[in-house]
Amino acid sequence: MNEHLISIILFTPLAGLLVLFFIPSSKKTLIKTWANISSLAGFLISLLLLRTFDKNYGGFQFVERFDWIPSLGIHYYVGIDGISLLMVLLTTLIGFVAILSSWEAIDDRPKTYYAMLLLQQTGMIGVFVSLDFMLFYVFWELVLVPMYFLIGVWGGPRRLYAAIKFFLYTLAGSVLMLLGILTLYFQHAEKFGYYTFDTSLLMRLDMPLHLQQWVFWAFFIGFAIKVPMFPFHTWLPDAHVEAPTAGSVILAAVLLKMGTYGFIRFSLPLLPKASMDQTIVQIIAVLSIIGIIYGALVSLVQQDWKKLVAYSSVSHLGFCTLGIFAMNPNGISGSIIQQINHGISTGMLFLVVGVIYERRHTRLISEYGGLAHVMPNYAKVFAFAMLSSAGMPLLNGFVGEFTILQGAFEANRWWAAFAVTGIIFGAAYLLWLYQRTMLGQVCNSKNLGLKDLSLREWAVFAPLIVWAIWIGVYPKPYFDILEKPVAQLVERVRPGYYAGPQEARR
Amino acid sequence: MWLDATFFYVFALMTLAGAVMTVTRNSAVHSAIWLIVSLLGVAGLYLLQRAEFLFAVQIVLYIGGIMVLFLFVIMLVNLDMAAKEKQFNGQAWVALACVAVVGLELGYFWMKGPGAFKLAQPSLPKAMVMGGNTERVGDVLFSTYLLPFEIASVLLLVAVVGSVVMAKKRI
Amino acid sequence: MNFLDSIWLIPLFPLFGALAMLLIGRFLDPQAPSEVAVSPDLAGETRHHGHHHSGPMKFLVSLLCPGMVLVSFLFSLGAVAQLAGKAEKIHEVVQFTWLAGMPFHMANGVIARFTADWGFLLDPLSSVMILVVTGVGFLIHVYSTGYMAHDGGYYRFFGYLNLFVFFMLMLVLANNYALLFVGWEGVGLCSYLLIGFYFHKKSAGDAGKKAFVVNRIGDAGFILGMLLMFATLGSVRFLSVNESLSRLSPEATFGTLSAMALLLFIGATGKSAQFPLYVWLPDAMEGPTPVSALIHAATMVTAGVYMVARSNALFKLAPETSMIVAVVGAFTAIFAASIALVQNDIKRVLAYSTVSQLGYMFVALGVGAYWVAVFHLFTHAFFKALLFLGSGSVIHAMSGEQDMRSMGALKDKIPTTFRTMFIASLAIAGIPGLAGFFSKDEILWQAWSAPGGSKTIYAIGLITALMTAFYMWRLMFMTFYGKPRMDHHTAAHIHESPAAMTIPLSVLAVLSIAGGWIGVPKLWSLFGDGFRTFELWLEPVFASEAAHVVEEAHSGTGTEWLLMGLSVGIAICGILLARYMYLSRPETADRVQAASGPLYKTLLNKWYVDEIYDFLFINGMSKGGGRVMARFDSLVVDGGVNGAGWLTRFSSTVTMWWDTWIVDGTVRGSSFLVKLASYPVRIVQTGQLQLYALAFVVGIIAAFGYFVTR
Amino acid sequence: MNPASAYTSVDHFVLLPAILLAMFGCAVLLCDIWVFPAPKQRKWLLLFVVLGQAFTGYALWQQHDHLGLSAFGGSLVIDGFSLFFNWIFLAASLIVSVVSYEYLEIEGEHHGEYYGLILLAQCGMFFLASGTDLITLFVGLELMALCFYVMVGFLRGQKRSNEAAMKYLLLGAFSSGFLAYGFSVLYGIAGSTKLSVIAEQISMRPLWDPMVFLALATTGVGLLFKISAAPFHMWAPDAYEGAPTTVTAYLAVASKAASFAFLLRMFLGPFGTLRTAWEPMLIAVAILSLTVGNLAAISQTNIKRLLAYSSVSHAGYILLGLIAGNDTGIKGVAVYILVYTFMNLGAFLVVVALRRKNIIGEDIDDLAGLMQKSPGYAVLMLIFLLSLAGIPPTAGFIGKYYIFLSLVQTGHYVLAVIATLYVAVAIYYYFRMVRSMFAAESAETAPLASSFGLRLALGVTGALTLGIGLYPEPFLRLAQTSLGKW
Amino acid sequence: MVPVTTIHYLALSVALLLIGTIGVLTRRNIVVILMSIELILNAVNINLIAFGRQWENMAGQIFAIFVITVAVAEAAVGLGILIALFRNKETVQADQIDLLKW
Repeated sequence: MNEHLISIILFTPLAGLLVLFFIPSSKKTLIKTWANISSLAGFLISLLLLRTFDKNYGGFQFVERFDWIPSLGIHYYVGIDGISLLMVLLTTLIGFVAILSSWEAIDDRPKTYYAMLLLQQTGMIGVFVSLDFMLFYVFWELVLVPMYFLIGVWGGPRRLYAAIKFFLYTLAGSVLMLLGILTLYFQHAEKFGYYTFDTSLLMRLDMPLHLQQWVFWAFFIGFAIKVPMFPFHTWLPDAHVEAPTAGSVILAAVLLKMGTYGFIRFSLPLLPKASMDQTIVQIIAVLSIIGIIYGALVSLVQQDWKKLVAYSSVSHLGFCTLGIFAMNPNGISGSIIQQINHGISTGMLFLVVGVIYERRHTRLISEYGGLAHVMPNYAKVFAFAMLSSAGMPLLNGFVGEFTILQGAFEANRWWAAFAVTGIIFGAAYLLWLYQRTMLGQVCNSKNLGLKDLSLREWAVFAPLIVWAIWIGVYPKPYFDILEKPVAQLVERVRPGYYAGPQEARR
Repeated sequence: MWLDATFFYVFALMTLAGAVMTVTRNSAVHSAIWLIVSLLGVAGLYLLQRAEFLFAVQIVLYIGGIMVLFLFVIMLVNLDMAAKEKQFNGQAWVALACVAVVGLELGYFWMKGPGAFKLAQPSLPKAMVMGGNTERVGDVLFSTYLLPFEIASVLLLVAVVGSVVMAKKRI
Repeated sequence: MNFLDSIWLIPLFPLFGALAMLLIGRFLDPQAPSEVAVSPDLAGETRHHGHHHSGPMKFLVSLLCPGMVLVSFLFSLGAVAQLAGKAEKIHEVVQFTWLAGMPFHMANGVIARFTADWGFLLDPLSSVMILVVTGVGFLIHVYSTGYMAHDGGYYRFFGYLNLFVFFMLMLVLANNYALLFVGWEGVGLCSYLLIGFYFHKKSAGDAGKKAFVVNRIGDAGFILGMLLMFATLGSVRFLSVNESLSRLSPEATFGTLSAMALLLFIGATGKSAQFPLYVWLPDAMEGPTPVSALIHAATMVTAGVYMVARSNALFKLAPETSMIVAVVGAFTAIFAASIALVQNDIKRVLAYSTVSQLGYMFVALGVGAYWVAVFHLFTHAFFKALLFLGSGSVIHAMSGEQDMRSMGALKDKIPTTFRTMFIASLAIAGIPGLAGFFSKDEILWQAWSAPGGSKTIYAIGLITALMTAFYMWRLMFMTFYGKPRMDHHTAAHIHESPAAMTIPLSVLAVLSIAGGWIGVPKLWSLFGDGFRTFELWLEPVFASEAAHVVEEAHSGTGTEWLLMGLSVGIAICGILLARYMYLSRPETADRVQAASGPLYKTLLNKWYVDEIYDFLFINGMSKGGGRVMARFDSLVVDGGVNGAGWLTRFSSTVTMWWDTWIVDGTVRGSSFLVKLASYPVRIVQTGQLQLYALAFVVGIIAAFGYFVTR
Repeated sequence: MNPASAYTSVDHFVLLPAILLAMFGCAVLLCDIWVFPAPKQRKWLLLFVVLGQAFTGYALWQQHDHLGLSAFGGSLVIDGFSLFFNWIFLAASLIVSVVSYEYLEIEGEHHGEYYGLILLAQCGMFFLASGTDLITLFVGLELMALCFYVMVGFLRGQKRSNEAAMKYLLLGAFSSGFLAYGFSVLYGIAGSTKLSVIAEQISMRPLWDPMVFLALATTGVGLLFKISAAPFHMWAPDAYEGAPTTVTAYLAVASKAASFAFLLRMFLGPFGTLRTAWEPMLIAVAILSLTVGNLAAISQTNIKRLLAYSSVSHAGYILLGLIAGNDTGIKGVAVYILVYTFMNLGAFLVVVALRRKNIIGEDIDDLAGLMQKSPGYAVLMLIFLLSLAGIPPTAGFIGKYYIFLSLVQTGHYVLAVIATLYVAVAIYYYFRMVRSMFAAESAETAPLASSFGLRLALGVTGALTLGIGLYPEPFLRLAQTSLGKW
Repeated sequence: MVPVTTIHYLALSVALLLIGTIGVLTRRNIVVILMSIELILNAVNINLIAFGRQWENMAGQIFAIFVITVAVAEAAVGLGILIALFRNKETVQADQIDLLKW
């Protein structure tokens, strides 16, 4: 059980998918039920990881390693450390939530729809657990396809444009990334005489700086497009706006994290010199800060509810990347926590949009107003999501942002100074959105008869709410889980960081 | 010696003139006739090169066979209206230019290394010590080149079947 | 029982109340606000229209929520009593580690971890605060049961109110800046919720948002200050901060400390509505009056004062920052007071007066008289809360009318309200014997005498005092005296408020009188130390003050008497002037207005501050011209965020433009180009087989040519 | 007479597959006339074909143990190379003939000759794969070509088919004229038609010898024409579009593979020493093919034509492998050809399925709504298209991967980047199809053609396309053994 | 007068090749195009024979025989297709068959 736990988690959705194939398309309820069951099962199984996960051990756990294509040095090599553990849990939970959320929303070709969701689930988990670079790449690409369809088939009016844009953007990036990977691959072959994609082996070769920079930029493009960082972000709003609710939830909550995760798992440890290269760090930090402010500003003028949330993720992800390239324990761990938080809160925000979209089939903010009168519970949930996203203390958002700010402050005080403005704007656009949609009078008669949250929708929100509060009030366990892996990472990038006089007092 | 040369030039002239005519005549029939001329010239060259068997083949198979086939087709698809239309397509001049360029390039090749092309002096006929040309051809054809010979048979079969399939109204 | 170790319970009671309300409240108080909010013509105050029958369940609500606050008040009393009994007046309780950061390289290269406990600190300062918060809070809760009785969302109101008390207690009880920040943000949130309580009113929503966002600007400063503090001192826990500050040689980290202090002060200006971030407070009056009383007079707005007082050790080491604090405070005081002179909305007068009183407190902080600041905070909590509640009662009686010009001659109709407000006005005006006198006069004296102080600041303070007396009594005369100016319909309605409202008024009135007597000036030596409890009580917190007190003893007592007299005189002048202009010779008021036309208008329009923003928004833009601008203009008219709003709008519009046209454009463009490129390639394929053959030949030419040109 | 004349058992053993193919070909033709003339009985002809392939397969299997055997005085050999390709031919023609049955019925041009021609064409391919003598190769090539001329024009009633056949024939003959000219020059150089002799003769001459170069250029051009590499590709789109879809599939897969076998024989054999001379030419051709193929495909509306252009670009990719020329590269070529065979066949088979009574079903719009109509086909098509685009975990990725690998190994970074960029372009047009399959609504609701043969074929191709992608190890070994020797 | 060497033959064959090419490229009449192709193949044959004479082995002649065979076969099939085409399109002009393009 335990030694194959990762594989089990990885392939549970796939198994569900296989069974799904044998359910006739006509039995829609059965299909939905089954999809929900299998995703829930996936989540529950992933919880088993916590039982035996040893947070005092920095290396990878639950490791499985078999030859896959030996002649190319490709292995089926999976395992998790604290970082991937959190990511996997996030993925499984969000996957379940997303599937549950689309019970009523999707009635057109549900079989294919859920098949896509499950396939995507496997892909995403795969990205987070694979330690072989080619395996990683395969999963990375695998994720694209279902998302392409989710957007392109079940999406909004401009879905095709959005889908193709999403696909081309990310694909272009990942192809460049592949070149980078291959470079490492060859370097390793030159140095050690045999080809391998095993990251733990690739770790051994320290390439000259210029080469590292080259590879770093190749990776950077791939990851930055996924994140998305500032100049590469324009696929995001379109994709989000056009995607079905579940699609945007997964996109925001998990897919974007693949990019940041890529930075943490591959760019930094594999290319330590380049990662510490000042020009690179400066550029990325500046891009991140631009992203933070820019995303917030643009959200401020959005007329489309979903687009606003989409741009807000640009801003939030800016925090994450900034934290990573602060290159110190606080920055990195904060970034990881913030990724989880963003998954939770932005996921909730998109679900909130989805709930109203199901009822009214429009996302224009101007269409709404005074919903708090009609749907008080809905308003409460939205308020909660908004606050957690705006970084209200005692909710998850604050913990992440604050830790990142620590990191940024340590690295360069001005970064922190600029990043903080993001918090201000964050409050601004979210509150304004809230005011325009929830507060005021119900001036649109269409909104009068709207039903409040149904039990299922409560079930969708509940786990996220609980999680948000937990992280906000008692984040220590998460930091404990991250302590060791982050320490290793920092030690690799900045050897001797941990040496030096310790401050005793609290 | 000079006789050889004279014959060569005569046949060469035949060949080229025939070829040019073939390409330039309006009516397909005339082209066919001129083609025959050109082919005869080639046949003559075979003779000069001591390839009597090929000479025979050329006369019989080409001029006998193919030309009949051509003329046959020409009759079948009546070409008189085709003969009235203009004979050269729009790209004729471009094409000529291109071919000229090819010619020039080949000429350059020649300039480049005439040595490369002259392999050995034309050796005098070895007084046909070992039987006539035809025998030798037959010999080699059925021993060393048996395989291509067999393939050729299949090839011809395909040609037959193919032309039938294509030309016959209903199979 | 041991209250000291269970201080962590104190915030939890209100929290419990709040959760109860927000989760199951709707079932206790089944009232769907929707029907009041749908139709625009009911846009006004719903209080009079919300046809709402109170039930037993509702009674439960009005029992539970004030009860919770009462409980924590009693707990606080107990705790404070026990603290008083202790030898060293400080007690810390730590629940668990809340924020546990990773290793961090401090400025001096030492590695520290940012740890913030879920821990509580009870010392004289925080004990004063919790008593004020819970005590006044409780009274206002009681008052609200009467005031909000007919409102929709009764349970919601009390839920928010309790939540506020919870966060406020977190703020004052926290043992480190991070946890303080929790309360800090929390109260901001609650004020947002409560200001926007009548959320069907657009203005309410705007005001709430404005409050929150402006506060956020301050908070940004606060966060940075906190980070800087951690980076230099390696901790954000009050005790260790003070301790390491004492270890620190000021010269060593000179600039850093003042920067730190300044950043924290920026936070304070946001929360305590100091210039230039005061703009949100007047608008905040959109909230129900009890809210204005509790949050925007008594407690929340004083959080900034508390925080600065809390960081006194730091501010002492940063003299120039303290100077800035004093100046800002003084300026705010007179600036706000001047606006208050001419306002006609009763609540706005009080709002601006609050701003100016806060200014006083910051003056005190700036000159280094921390205990005085806290003292004024203490007294101000009483009389300003009283004033607000009183005005609430007036508005209640006037069935929602807030404009003083249509009031008058109410003193017989609503006697209790009148008497209590009378006392409060005397107190704020600084008539000797009432709470306000002691604190304010002490501030003025400190401004004069303290090393950090200066004569100018004193002068400003004095003028402000005059203005204060004037506008307060202008309010009184316009409201309660003269002849009635309201229409008959309202006139018929006027009635004294229910006991639930009047009793708190009376209690607060008593406090406004008695509150001051625990801090009489050192000058009145005949009273003995018993009457200077407040200063002595706070001594351990602002320990180093002792030195200054000593040194201040030998500056002439004569002067102090003189100044005291002067300020009293000033106060009385103000009152008389008001009486003259608004009671005995009402027409003079108009003449004065006419005489000082532009000045008057300027004041009436609050120095055009909001107009300046508007100018930046609209005129500037429309003059700036251009479609982008026009679009953005409309956005602004929609009511954007204030402050750097126009910049925000501008840049965001530009970025949007950049986004859609440049970045996105390149993407589309490239795909378009690719499509375009496909046509020339296709066009070659004309279907002319001889063209194909030609291409073939061209290929050959190329191949040969490659050889030729080689 | 001289010993060469004896037709030895070795000769027989080596030649056996070809003999079987020819025999069964003739048998089919004869039976069509005399034994099973009735339309009902044509299924027996199909049986004959399968039987023939079975025997051929057996013969090939026998040959696996005798690698390196050569016959007819070294004009025919058995090596991994020839066997590898022969298996591909066998698979291709088997699948095609199985599928053709129903298709031809629908087209209304169901004649026994068709099957005969398929077998004889395969016979020609056999010689291309295993011949090592100019004459053998030339005649074999023509044999294959003739069969294809006829098959392309097989729908005699349709203008498009005639036109395609006519164009293909004229251009084919024209190019083979040049090819023959090149051969004659080669003969002139070596005085023999044996590749081995030619190779050594060439290696004795100076590198830039004009005569050698003349031979190289003309031969190369002729061969590039056959593999439809730009700028000699222009026949391909027209022929592909006009031909019966099954034939298009056969043409795109088998004929191309055979031509590549021929090309490799020449460029790695006799011309092997001239790499410096031909590498730049091939680079140019490859880039041009990528450009033309991918760009032209973008705005196509006819699936067959689109696939034709894409096949041009695929030729470009394969050439890149040859250009890289190291072990990985050659291996890559083999893998790519293998993969290409199955994925391309699969794609065309779906198009075959789209052809129904009075529905042409060659337009991209005819794919519209395939997802609702018959998800099975849609998913399969998706797999094939993903593979053609080269997205993991499909077979196409492995192929492209090897090519890129070899390019980077040999330092052709620019080529690598170009190729990569064109992958993105390719994605664009492949996904136009995917999009219409999954997103658009279907115009007509007639069910797709699905004979048992078709479903079987699709199953096999689909399984292989996915299987090679997921677990390529055995196939990589196969490629290793086949082309490893170079 | 100069002795006739192989080079003369090569030159001749090149000339013939070019003429044939011109025919293929320029003539509209498909029948003539086919004839031009025959010319090209003859050029090849001339080469082969010349070289064969040069090397004094039979391979050249044999090759020539096969080239002729191929030429015949191609001509036959080509004409067959031409007939089929003519049946449907009533034309033998090369530039009139352009259904398939772009």
